[in-house]
Amino acid sequence: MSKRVTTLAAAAVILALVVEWAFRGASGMALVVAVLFWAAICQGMVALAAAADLSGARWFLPLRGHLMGIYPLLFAFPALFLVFSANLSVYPWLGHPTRWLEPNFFVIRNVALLLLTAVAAHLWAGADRRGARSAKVYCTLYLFSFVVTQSLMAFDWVMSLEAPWINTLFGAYFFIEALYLGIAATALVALLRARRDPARYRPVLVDATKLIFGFALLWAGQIFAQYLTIWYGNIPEEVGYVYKRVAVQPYGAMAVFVLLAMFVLPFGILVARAAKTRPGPIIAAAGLVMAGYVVEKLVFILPAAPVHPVALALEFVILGVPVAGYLFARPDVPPS
Amino acid sequence: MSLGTYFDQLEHDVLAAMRKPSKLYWAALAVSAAAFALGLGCWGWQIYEGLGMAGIRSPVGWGVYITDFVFWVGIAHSGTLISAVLFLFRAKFRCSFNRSAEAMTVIAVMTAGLFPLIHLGRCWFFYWLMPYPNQRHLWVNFRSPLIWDVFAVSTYFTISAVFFFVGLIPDLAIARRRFTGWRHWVFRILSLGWQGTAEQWKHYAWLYMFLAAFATPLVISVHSVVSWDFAMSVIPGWHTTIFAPYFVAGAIFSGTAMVITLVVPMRRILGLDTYITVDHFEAIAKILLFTSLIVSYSYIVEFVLAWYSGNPFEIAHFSFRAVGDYRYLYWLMLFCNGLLPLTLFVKRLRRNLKYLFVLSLFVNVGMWLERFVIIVTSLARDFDPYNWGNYAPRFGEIGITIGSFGMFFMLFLIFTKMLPVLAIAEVKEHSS
Amino acid sequence: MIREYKFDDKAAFLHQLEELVRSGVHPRRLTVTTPFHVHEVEHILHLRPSWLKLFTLIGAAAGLTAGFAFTVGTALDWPLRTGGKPIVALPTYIIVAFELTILFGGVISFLGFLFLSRFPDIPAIVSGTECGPEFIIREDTGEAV
Amino acid sequence: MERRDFLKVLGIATGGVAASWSSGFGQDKLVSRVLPPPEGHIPGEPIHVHSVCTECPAGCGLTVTVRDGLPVKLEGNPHHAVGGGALCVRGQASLVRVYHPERVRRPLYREPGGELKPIGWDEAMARVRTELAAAAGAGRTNAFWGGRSTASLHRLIGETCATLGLERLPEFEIFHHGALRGAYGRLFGRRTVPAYRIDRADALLTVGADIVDTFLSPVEFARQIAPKLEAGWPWFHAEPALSLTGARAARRLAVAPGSERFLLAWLLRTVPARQPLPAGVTAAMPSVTREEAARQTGVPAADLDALARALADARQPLVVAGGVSVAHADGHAVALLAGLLQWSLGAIPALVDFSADHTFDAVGTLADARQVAERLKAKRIGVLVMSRLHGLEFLDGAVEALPEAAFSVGLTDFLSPAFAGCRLILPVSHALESWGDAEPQRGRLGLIRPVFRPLHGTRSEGDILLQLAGKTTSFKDYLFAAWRPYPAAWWKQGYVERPVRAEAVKLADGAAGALAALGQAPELAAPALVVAPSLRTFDGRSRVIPLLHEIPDPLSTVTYGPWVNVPPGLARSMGLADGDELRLGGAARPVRVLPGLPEGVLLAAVDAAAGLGLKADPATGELLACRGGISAVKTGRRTPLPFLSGGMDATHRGILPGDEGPHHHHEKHSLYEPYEYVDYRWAMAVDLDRCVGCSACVAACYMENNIPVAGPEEHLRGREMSWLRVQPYVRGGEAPVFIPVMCQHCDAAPCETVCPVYATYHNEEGLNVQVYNRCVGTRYCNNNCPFKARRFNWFEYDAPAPLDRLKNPDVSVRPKGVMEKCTFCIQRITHAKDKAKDDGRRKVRDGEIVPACAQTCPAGAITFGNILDEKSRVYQLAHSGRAYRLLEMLGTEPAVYYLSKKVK
Repeated sequence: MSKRVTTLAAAAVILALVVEWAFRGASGMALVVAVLFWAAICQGMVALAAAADLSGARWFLPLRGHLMGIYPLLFAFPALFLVFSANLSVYPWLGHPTRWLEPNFFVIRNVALLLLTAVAAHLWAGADRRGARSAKVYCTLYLFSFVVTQSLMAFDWVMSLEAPWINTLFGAYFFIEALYLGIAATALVALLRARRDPARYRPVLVDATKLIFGFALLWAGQIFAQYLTIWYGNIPEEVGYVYKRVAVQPYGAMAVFVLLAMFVLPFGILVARAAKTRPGPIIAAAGLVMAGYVVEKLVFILPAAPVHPVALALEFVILGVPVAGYLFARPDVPPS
Repeated sequence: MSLGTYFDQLEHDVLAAMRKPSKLYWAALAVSAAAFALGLGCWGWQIYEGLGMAGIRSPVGWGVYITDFVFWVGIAHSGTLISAVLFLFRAKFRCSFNRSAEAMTVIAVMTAGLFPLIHLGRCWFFYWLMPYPNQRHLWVNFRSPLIWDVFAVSTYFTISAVFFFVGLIPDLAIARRRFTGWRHWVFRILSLGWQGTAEQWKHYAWLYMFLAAFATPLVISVHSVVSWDFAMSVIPGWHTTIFAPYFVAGAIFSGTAMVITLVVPMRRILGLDTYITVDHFEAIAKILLFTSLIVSYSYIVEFVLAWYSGNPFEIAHFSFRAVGDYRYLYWLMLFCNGLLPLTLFVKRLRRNLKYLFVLSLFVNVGMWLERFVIIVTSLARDFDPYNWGNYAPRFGEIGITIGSFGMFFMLFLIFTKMLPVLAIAEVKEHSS
Repeated sequence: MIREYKFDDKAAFLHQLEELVRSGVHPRRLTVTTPFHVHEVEHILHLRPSWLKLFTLIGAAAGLTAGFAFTVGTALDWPLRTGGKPIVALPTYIIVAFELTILFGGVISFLGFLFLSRFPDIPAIVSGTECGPEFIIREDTGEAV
Repeated sequence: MERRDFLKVLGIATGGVAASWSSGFGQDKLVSRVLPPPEGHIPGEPIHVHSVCTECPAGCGLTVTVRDGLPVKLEGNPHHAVGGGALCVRGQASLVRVYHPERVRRPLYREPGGELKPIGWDEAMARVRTELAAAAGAGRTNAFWGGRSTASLHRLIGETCATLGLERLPEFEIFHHGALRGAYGRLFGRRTVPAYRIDRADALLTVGADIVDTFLSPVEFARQIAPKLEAGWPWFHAEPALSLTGARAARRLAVAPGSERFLLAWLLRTVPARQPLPAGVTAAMPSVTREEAARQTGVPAADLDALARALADARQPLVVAGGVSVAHADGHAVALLAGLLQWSLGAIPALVDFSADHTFDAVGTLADARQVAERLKAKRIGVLVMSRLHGLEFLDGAVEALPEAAFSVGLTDFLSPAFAGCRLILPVSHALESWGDAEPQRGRLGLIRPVFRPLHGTRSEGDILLQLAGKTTSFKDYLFAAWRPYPAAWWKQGYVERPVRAEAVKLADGAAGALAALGQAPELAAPALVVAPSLRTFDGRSRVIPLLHEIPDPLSTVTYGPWVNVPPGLARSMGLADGDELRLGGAARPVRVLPGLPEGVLLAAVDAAAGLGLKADPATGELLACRGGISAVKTGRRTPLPFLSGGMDATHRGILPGDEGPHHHHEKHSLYEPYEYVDYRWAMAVDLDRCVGCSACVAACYMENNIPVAGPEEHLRGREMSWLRVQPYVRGGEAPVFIPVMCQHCDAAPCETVCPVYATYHNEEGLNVQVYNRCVGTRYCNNNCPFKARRFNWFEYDAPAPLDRLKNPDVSVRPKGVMEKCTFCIQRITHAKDKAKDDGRRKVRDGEIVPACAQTCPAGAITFGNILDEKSRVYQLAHSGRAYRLLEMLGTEPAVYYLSKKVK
């Protein structure tokens, strides 16, 4: 199983390399968007499993093993970021680097952190398979590295496009979104499984959808906290960032879509009790959340840096295939 | 032991806590009442003389009073967390804490609610903050975070009070049965004639679920609003987006610590060891650790981004926190909230009640300091150097702060003798 | 006449209850009191889900509308500029509306609960009927004594 | 019926009733409230009365605003040549003196060794006469010793002395310009202080003469240099310490204490003479090389060259020496050389005018004062009648000698140190309570007329003298007789100019001799102590006015003294922090570390100098205000010293001119719609190129807006109440920059939104208004104000009677617990709008509204107006290249524009 995943991952990296080479830098931030999305899903799911373990949540057990199993894909992301690092020129600060925003350090720290998450996940999975007591330690380690990595993705990959603008919530916002996506994906997986083995997976499904519901609220709260603070303070430096993404089209429209896709619609769809088990609503909700995530990242990035649509599409698929392949392929359920 | 006898034992043990108080109890009550009186005295004095009796000044217009306000609101939060959030997450250990935690919430909100009044220059006009129709069409300014506070805190008080009472009803019915004399009558009326029929339980379950579902976003919104009192400003150190989640985590952190502070001795004094077990404390300790980590994360992010931004105001401000006139408080705060809780990674310490109790005291101190540092240092060093100035609390402020603790403990002590401190019905449910 | 069954044990109680229902006793003729909430009872007696959620829904909706109506209304009643912000500053009004949603939702749910389960139950308070720690099933056999 | 109508009817009814009381108890009182007085003046409307300020020798013209019989505000008399409508900080605050609770209210008499006890006027007068007789009998000399007097009073004193057989002692002024007068006497035979026509000069070198602080006529000087400052002119100021003048000058030359002679001597040799100097003089002139001048003064040679060039190239260069530079052991030489330089530069008589000189004729020197002291000690003086002896206590051993008189009579309004020991105190009315005239400079006559009856049982000095002399006429009659020839303008404008005879000035033959007589320049070893006249109390005479202690000294921002300024280097080496005590000679003083103060120099205001042993220069009789080699020892004690500045380094914070602060490069965005203003958007422009930091605006603001005086304890707690502050900033080694900061009335004001009760909001004319009645006192607004321009009423601040009667009725008094701040003088705005309405104009004219701060500013640095009107001055200034706003990067859109050449 994990061997197959590994090969898929390796293939993805090579293909991405090919694409980037083909576009010779014209692809802009395309790879970053793709990586942000798929990394959010993979890391998010593993993080979910880890969190469930630590809090001793029993409801999650049926899917736990399957979600953990995706960890080999995490090794792809450091490689992919290395591939991207050829286009660092998209970052405006490259002209006048500071102590923190300095190309080499920038690449090194991000690759290192992505690697650390992968390694942590690997160690955890290993210890878990052996049933070693060190599993809890690695599990915690993974969660730490997950939080730090996602925060850095926020601060380094995206926020630094608008340096010296700062938004302290950005990091937390990113890893919460990652969990959000992880849950959405989990819900889909659970749905698939529930088809075959309702008794085992239905409860997971219900809880997953409940979590989507909860995270929709949480997400809204976070986005509101950021918007309100900036809107109220009205400090030109900060407002400029929001202004370019809300008052300027098409980003304004996209922003509205994000709000609908990641909060309003999932919330509305899943508010009804019955909807929490029906395939239609769940697929809709999860799908919206994922779409919303991608569009949101584009809203963040496009006003500051280019993203080549074709490159984005290609790389999106390239990375998507292994993930989807793993998650929805005929499951030989690992014992858990 | 058959379930019946167990129930009997349980009821007896819990209600035994409400029997004749010990000398120790009376002593504790007397001390806290005295402290409360001191606070009232100081307040009266301040109203008579003017707010100048406090140490606040320009630029530091808010000091210990707002610190206390945020602190007590924060304390309130874990109550809701433990009773509502953990209820939704079906965490069984909740039932040994939720009653005292909810009582703590209600009392803490009452205490907190006083401080916005105390810190007003003309507190006799406090009702101007309430929107009420008047012939001059004078309404309140809903754009002001302080008005959000009014709504958030009063909503929070109402909902927690209702939640508290609803949770009590079945236990009141038990107390009704087991007590005689005036208490019997009190409980008879308070329990609304509860019978525990299937119908009643059905509605009851739904209500409890809804209240929990409301309380959860409420608890988050309340402390977000409190954090926005600061984040809405333009002052470096206040105006930052992370404040809402940061304060919510901090609130739950401090509240959980306060639960430990209260329940460890309560368990001992009222002899409830069999029902509030070490496992339960370990679970709470985990929450403490978790929230501590979030708080530390915020500390780090704030600091690093200030440096990253290259904004001289931000940099100057945060270096002032670290090496300026208030550095000792700052580092003590970091020690209490960031470093010390890390020891909870060690299982043995998590399960050591004495240690937990001491730790919780440190965390209480640390979280009070956190608010103090945030409020005071940010105001003390803002944009224009000409306006810079340091603040130190004066007698009145200290007296009133002591008074607020007096009030809190006094009311909690009274609670422990007036109402069942454990959710008996729920303990039964989980034990069968 | 009333036939009464008392149990210390939940399982036995549930068993007896199922027996009764299966033996054709109409649920309406059974009064069940338990020391704590037992979900199974509701299934066995085929109780309809509580109407409480209706109250909750109405309350929340009322709160939301009230919140926005009130904030916007008062702002327009005497428009005063502050800090360059618009007169109708929705981002800030959302907060008030949110709080009121929860306030009304919660309080009206509580009132709904009192209403639905007929609290306060004056006769019970006056007569001082107790509810023991046991699981009790009272069957109204309908036969005259 | 409507509430309002009801009140109207009620008003008419009561009015009718009152009017119908044709006779009976208290009727006139009541009627006068109800019916307009005969001359058609409407009660409550302000009356304006002309007078002359007496807080310093300059004698600026005053216009007193009287409301309902009480003076409520002082402003400059625009018709008066001195001041010309402006007033300084002391002039503004001097109104407090009238209402001061500690004024002497009735004659006081003390038995030998007893307490002062009130007695009646007649008894007092009788006593003086008997004592005069007794002393004369005992063969002692009776004497009159007063401060500087001019015009009619001067004459009257002479006459009275004659009739009473009093010896008229030389008048006492601690700042009497003895060295200057001596030098001019030797050089030109004119022992006087000429008028310096700075306005006509196109290059200026001031040596120690702090022309915008206290020298001669600072308000007039400030008015004259302001336009030149804006244009930028070669003005060099050489001084041993640091003064506002130094901070303001185009180039400040920090010269070593006592080294001024080298600078001037070198200039005399270097700058080509425009009026030939006699060979003898040239020969006698000390020869100083460029290098020596640079070495001795410590001024870089390059700066010296620049100075010489500027003076050489100028059409009409002027040199003015004075102040602390002539008040040291070498002061005589400095004054002489300066006089010569003025001659050789051709500044005499065009720019140095001896005909319209400052009237110091009867003023003696400290040597004379010392002599008086000697005679007292020798018990040769019988009755000593004293008046206006300001700052006598600062001169070593002078006050101590007074009790030696057989009988001392003090004509005074306060029991200040010089008078505390008198046997008999005769309370003198304030200028606003009495008739008089003043002639500070020859030919410039100012009218002093009473604006209300004396508050207490006091009498004017003139009346007292006349009564002593047994005359029956009042001083008023005396004056009217003298004024008979004056033109009508005298009454209308309160000022006339008498033509003065201009006599030719020529270099006296003694000049060369005087030069030759100059010995070697005495060394002033470091550390030197410089005692300068105080901006806030001049020679200590204004110390009784609390407001002048409340308003910070602009350089150090210290409020309640006494204290000594120390340079940062010295402070570091001695380990001194603000408030640490330093023992100087006889007394210990807390220090304030003053950036910009030259190393090796300690600076103290004269009112901090009591007990520091101030001596007189035997040669010139000048005060030795600049002494070297003093012993300064750290005592180790600390005294809490109230100062208001939290820090003076504002680099890269978007506050100083030309310093845009962080992230200014971000293009401006706002998520709000900008406001639409209809008729007015009030705005203010503050010209930092003109501002001299004199703090007159601050005092004016206090007086206009009934701002309470908080006191030292509150200042130590950081609670001053001033709505307008002159904030000093120091950049590197540069001279301090002064930025007057008041509420900026921002468009996107952070303070407004956070107020829960709408107590502060933005009105339709752009004002950030504060509704005191609505305020509950959360103080959130001030927390969120980036300028911290708001003030909170921590207590109920009530002034002791009769000071509580000094209130501007147009401005409400704030209760405890509410926030307050600058309103742009909204009461004046309203008044102007009403007037426009009455005149049938739709809008107010530009310049019609003048806030108190702008009105009194000697430099005319503050402009107020409607920025919507493109023709208004404020619009022009705000859109000139020099304009910037404080903390612009915060996007609060302030309405106060600061102007500075440094911006672009």
